[in-house]
Amino acid sequence: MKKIEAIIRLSRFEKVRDALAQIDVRFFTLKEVKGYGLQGGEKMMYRGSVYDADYIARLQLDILASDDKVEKIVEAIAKSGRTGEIGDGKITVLDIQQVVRIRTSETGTAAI
Amino acid sequence: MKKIEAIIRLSRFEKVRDALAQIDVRFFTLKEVKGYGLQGGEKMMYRGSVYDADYIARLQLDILASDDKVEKIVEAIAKSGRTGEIGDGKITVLDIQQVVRIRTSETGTAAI
Amino acid sequence: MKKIEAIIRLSRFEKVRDALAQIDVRFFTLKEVKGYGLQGGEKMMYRGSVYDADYIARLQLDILASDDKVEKIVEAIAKSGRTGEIGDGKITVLDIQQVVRIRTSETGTAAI
Amino acid sequence: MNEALFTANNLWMLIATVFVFIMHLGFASLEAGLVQRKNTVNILFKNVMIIAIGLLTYFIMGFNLMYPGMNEGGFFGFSGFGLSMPEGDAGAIGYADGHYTYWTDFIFQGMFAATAATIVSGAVAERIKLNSFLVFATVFVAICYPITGMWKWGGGWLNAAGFYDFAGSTLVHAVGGWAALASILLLGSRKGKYTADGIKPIPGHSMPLAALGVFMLWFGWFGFNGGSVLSADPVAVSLVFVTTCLAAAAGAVAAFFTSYLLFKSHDLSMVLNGILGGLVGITAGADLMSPMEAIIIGAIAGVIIPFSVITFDKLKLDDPVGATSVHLMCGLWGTLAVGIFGSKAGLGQLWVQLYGTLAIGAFTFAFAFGLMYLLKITIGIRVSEEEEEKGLDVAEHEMHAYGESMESSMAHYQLSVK
Amino acid sequence: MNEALFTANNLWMLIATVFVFIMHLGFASLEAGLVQRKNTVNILFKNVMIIAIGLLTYFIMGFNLMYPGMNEGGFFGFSGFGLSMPEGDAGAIGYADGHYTYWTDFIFQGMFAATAATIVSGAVAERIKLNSFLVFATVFVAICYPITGMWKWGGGWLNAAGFYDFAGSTLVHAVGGWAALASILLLGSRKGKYTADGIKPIPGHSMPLAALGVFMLWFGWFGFNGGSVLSADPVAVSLVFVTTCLAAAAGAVAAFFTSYLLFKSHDLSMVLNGILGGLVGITAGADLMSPMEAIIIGAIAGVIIPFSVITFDKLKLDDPVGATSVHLMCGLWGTLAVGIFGSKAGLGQLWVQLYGTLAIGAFTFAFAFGLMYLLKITIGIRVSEEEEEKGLDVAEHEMHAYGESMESSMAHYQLSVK
Amino acid sequence: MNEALFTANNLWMLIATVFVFIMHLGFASLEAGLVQRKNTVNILFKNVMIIAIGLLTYFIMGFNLMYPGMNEGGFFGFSGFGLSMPEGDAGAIGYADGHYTYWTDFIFQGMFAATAATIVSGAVAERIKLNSFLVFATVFVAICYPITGMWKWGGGWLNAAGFYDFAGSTLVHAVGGWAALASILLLGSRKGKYTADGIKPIPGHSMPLAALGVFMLWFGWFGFNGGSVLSADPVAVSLVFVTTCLAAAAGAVAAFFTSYLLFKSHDLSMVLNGILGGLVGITAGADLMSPMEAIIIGAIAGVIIPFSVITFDKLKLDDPVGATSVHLMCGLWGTLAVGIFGSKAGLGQLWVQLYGTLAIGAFTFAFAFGLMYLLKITIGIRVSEEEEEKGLDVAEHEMHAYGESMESSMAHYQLSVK
Ligand SMILES: Nc1ncnc2c1ncn2[C@@H]1O[C@H](COP(=O)(O)OP(=O)(O)O)[C@@H](O)[C@H]1O
Ligand SMILES: Nc1ncnc2c1ncn2[C@@H]1O[C@H](COP(=O)(O)OP(=O)(O)O)[C@@H](O)[C@H]1O
Ligand SMILES: Nc1ncnc2c1ncn2[C@@H]1O[C@H](COP(=O)(O)OP(=O)(O)O)[C@@H](O)[C@H]1O
Repeated sequence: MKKIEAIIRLSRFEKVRDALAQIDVRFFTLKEVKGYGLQGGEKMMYRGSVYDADYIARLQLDILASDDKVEKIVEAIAKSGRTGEIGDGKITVLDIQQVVRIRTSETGTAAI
Repeated sequence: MKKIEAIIRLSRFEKVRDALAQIDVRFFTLKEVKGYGLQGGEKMMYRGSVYDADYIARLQLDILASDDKVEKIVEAIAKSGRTGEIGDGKITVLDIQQVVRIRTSETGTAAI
Repeated sequence: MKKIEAIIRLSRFEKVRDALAQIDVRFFTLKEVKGYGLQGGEKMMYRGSVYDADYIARLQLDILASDDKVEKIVEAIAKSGRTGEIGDGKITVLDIQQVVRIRTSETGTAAI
Repeated sequence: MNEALFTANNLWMLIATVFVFIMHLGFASLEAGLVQRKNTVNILFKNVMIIAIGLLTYFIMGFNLMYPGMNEGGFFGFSGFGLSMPEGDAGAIGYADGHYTYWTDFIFQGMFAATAATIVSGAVAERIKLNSFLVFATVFVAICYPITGMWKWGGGWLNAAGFYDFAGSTLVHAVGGWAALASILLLGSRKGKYTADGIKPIPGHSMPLAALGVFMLWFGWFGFNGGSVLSADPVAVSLVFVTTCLAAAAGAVAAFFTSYLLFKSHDLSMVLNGILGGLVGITAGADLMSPMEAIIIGAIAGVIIPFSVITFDKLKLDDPVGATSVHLMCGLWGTLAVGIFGSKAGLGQLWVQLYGTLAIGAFTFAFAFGLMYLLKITIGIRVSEEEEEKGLDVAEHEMHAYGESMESSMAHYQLSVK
Repeated sequence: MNEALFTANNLWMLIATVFVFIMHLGFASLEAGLVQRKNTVNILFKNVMIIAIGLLTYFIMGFNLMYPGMNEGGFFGFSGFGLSMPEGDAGAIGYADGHYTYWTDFIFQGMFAATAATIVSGAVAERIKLNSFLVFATVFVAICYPITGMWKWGGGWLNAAGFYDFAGSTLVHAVGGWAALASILLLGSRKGKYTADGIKPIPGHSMPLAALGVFMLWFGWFGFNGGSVLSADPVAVSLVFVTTCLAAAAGAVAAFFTSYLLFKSHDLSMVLNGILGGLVGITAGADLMSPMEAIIIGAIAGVIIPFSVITFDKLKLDDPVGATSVHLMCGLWGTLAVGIFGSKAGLGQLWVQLYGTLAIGAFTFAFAFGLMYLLKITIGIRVSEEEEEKGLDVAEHEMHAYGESMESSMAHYQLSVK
Repeated sequence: MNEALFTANNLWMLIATVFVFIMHLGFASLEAGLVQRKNTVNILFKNVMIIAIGLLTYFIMGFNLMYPGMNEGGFFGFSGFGLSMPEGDAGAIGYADGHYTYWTDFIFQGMFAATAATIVSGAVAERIKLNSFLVFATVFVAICYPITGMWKWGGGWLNAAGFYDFAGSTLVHAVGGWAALASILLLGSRKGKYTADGIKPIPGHSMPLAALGVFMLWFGWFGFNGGSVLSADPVAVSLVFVTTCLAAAAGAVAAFFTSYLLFKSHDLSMVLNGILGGLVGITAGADLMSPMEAIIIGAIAGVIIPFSVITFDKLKLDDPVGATSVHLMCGLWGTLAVGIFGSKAGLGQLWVQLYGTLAIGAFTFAFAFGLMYLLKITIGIRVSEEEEEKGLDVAEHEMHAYGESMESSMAHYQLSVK
């Protein structure tokens, strides 16, 4: 089993969600995160001084998936999350030892 | 060493925390996350239109643990976090390469 | 490739960020998290009753890095994030299967 | 009566009405600030409905129950449903000794009426069923408040007995406080407040709302006390302004020091309650006191507040906004203070004040308890545990008080019709 | 005229001015509460600028366009730029039949003027370009509002025809509503509101701001309606207070029940709109109605609100704050109600009310549409999709409305000069 | 004196008092909005305490220091502790030429007194120790403000010299501003504001609070300036309303354009400061100016604001709310403007205005600096770095201003007694 973590733009969230729904991924966990990077943040202004918000607001989606579905999911996110401009984000895939469904104590892919 | 990530209901937080305390896990990191899934969200209403909040508020607990304690922790969470109704959440276990305690630069299980 | 997750004090954020910039890590993802642990939380007071806020606000930095840079990064964080007092936080290193840059679909270290 | 003087007097009563109106904003803001985020819409909703219900019921029957113009020295009177201005001069220029018109009388008194119910709303917040509360408030404002009001201001038996309550330490505040107490007793405390491990405070979600609410209440009190002069009499109204403000100020400072001594803390909510305590305390005798006496009365109220708050907590009487401490305890104190300080002070007066306030308290408590009990055994008064946990905003209103997202631009994505 | 009476009359008009002023706080707060977080600075900015622009343009030309003191019974008049107090008694003691001074007249009327533009700001929120809106508001307040105002209050043709609009159900509220409607039509709905899947509500970001705003508006309405008596006449002003408050209360209760029946929900924003609907509804005839009639008018307005809100939504006319429902629909209703209830009721009056309000509506709609259209084809009226998504606060003001961090101590670290 | 006229005059002074009172809400809201979340409780706490302290110290000694009724043309006078109404007609109907009563005089002046200290609280926000500030405010309001107040309003030497300050551009605003400046100098800037890399802005945490605060301040200014007529004189009060409002409006528009030209931005906080600048600017001569002159004075104040804000920043004088720009710079400007515009304009007057305001400024600055210095070397005036970082809410009050959780239902779980 794998855990897919995708960091995407806020503005692509609906597209990504729909793309995931189409390949039948309808459970995921969403986190609001801040991306620090070369892209810089919003240019802001307050009382005559310009400053930089330093970061850009991003969403992180965590998706648990069985090994065979990973590729499809990564592809779906990469496609639906893309604008082509710098700052589109990253998808990472991590290996998972175990998954347990709290409701039933099922484990393994049955729990996903 | 392992990292245990548990996504639980807000309403079970106190029970889970107490269950963890009982097996001597007293350090963990908490994140507020949103769960998207078949369970759907709250039914909401605004100015005559019904809508669905889409997600359910969830808590994610991250716990670092040495390999031998993992099973006990997973069990404790699964038991204390359970309501039996759909949406109780998931526990995942990930393998960890290294842990460093910032204060002392200790590494490995000593750092947990 | 590795994912480095560092949980640090709010007050060390700027130092850590600068230390990372110096070793040329300028992309990372920031999360606001709550640390539960023996350190306890702030002592709070409301209408005559003392209570404990239970947790301490912490920041989590997620950094993707190629294997050869991990050590340098961990060291940089450990040094810049240290105050020497209990509660300085932890750095964990996880193995990653895959990274994809959404913008270009590049994978592997090229995507970092 | 001179037309110009009549106009000036009436004008003051109308403006005082406007100031009293704003107390509803004050209560709404204060109560919203002192509850949890998840119950904010609910408390605002209740406060908005109370003013509407209060005015309508006072129009339908409250005014004529409270000022029946009959049964002088009695316990009850009712001069019929609805309102109608007396014909000719009696309604206009000659009404109330030429101090204001019939309409002015109604609207000024109507603003007071709703206040008593608002006091209850804070104390029962975060756990009462919306509909039960609204029924309670309706009946309470329509019937209970006017009856005891009639006993004194309507020329009833307590008025005949020499009981004094200038602007309502008892008739409005303690009355609201007793009803709050009865309701709390039947309702029980919020889940998780009193546990085996002790008291778990449930802090309010917005101190700015709470603080602005108190400023607004103080603002309104200029009309509440100042208007109770029932004319624009320059010396009387200005003295009332002075005593009211100094009592409020003294309440703040006394609560500051008392809560520092007791808790070693500078708790904003205590100082805010101290101001309100000072205001409630001076209300019964605002026209009788010298500035110095006003300061003493306010300061004692400010000392009462922290002690009262922790005592109610020890008794496990859960009052999220401190309404019982502010309105009931300081209302009682203010009523008694008329017998201790000022131009009416004396043992005889103190005795009347005591039995007067207790008589009104007993009636109000019994009425409120009975009514709440009736609701409890019929439609129920408490939301389910699950609803309480979710918050009344979602449970009763299916809305959130705040666009919740950390990032503004997220708000949009949280929502979509299924 | 007696000096004391003149002083009292003038005093009331000045205080009414202050109360009307506070309506701008009310609108700012209500509109801010009903938009998304990301557009909060923008809506506050617009409301702050509107009152400034409104007063200045009214000084420069609006006042003399609206009250030209010439062309009785006509369509247009203008007595020159700027202001100057008539010499001698005519400007002071003798002005307006000794009810108030020239300066009082200007400042009271000036506060009204800006209100009409404020109504528009809510309806076009979250998508209009700041500069285009400011230009629109300036021209609208400087020219359009005073012209139709002159038709009735300035002694123009509708006044001659017997059209009645006591405090501005049509002249202020419907006028603002028509301008809002014209603007919405040209502007289009917010992105994502009306989709193939149906209507996606975009909830406001702060119900406390919305509720406090409505309390403040009600507060201001005491001056808006009460001041429209144009003297401190005790019976008239106090009756207006009674009818105004009862209509507002009835509006709240009616909206409560109607929206419960329609949606099975207790939507705070509907009840708030119900109060405003009741207030707008009574405004045209606040001095003509009995309390009972006021309740009926207010209640009908409260019923109109939820139906109107869903109807506008069905027509895909996107109005984030319900300004068209409150000000346009209830403004029309209130104007017609003068022909149905109260001392002027009658078919003849109803007919005048109808064509009066339609004439004013037609002129205003055409003017606003033309002006907005001109802006659309020149500097553009709508922000880009990207700006709308980001929010106008960042796009137009480069600021956030709130320090965004969950943890207070983070705020500092989010920011650093590059 | 005619009883009705006396009543009307006194009534206006009382209502003006109420309006001035609300300025404390305005300051509390504005300052809370312009500080970081983590210092919100602290700033609210200070503002709540200031009004209480201000009224009490003014009762104890301030009033009799400021209006000693002796030493005409002198520098100092004191007619004893406490208050007591003169016997007979002198205290009531005959006091102040029959314009208002003794009590009215006290309470109106008392509301002004606290304002000066409030101005300081904004400038020193986010880093001053609570107790030191409270001691400072107490002594400052009790002694310093009344002494310079006596020089002009109490009939002292500047009054004799012909210095003019209608409602306090110097006596209240510049005085507060000088004290703020002295405090800032001793206190230093907030950590992280001025760095090697340049100025790091620390944005306020709530623009709605800031905007509502400014509306409330404007609202209060009707009483501040209007009440300074010291009677309800129809022409005088209404002219003051007109000049006050037009100056505020012009300040907003001028700040809008100036900050756009300077920064290419539409910074809400600048426009809000522009309004306040306009109000402070007109305050010294609100009764002397024509509407057009008022607009010019307000507009110049609006231009001053952005320049002043960036200049103070360049000097590394850290003022989170812009109090020095608004109250000190525009206070000076307004005082001088009396010598440039309006019925008293002339070189002679300008010279008196200049040395008058500088004399008061010098005394106030010296007093405030000395007092703050004394506190610095004794109990200390600045919180520790760690406390500043944590925020004063937690460090000084052990509370949070907001239930912090993103999800309402979390609030409960964040808290539990150990
Ligand atoms: N090395 C990294 N470690 C952690 N997060 C990263 C890393 N690189 C990018 N991110 C995250 O992804 C977001 C967007 O990726 P970025 O690299 O800026 O875009 P692109 O891939 O188009 O160049 C960043 O804001 C940051 O949150
Ligand atoms: N495949 C998944 N990937 C990521 N998160 C998931 C996944 N499945 C469930 N979750 C998270 O767990 C929460 C509850 O789990 P859910 O599967 O709905 O309950 P149950 O296991 O009782 O059926 C979801 O809201 C979501 O946050
Ligand atoms: N076993 C753990 N699992 C998850 N998070 C932990 C664990 N131990 C510590 N943390 C996180 O790190 C933070 C600080 O670490 P802590 O252990 O308290 O400091 P120190 O390492 O100096 O003793 C904690 O607040 C918590 O968020």
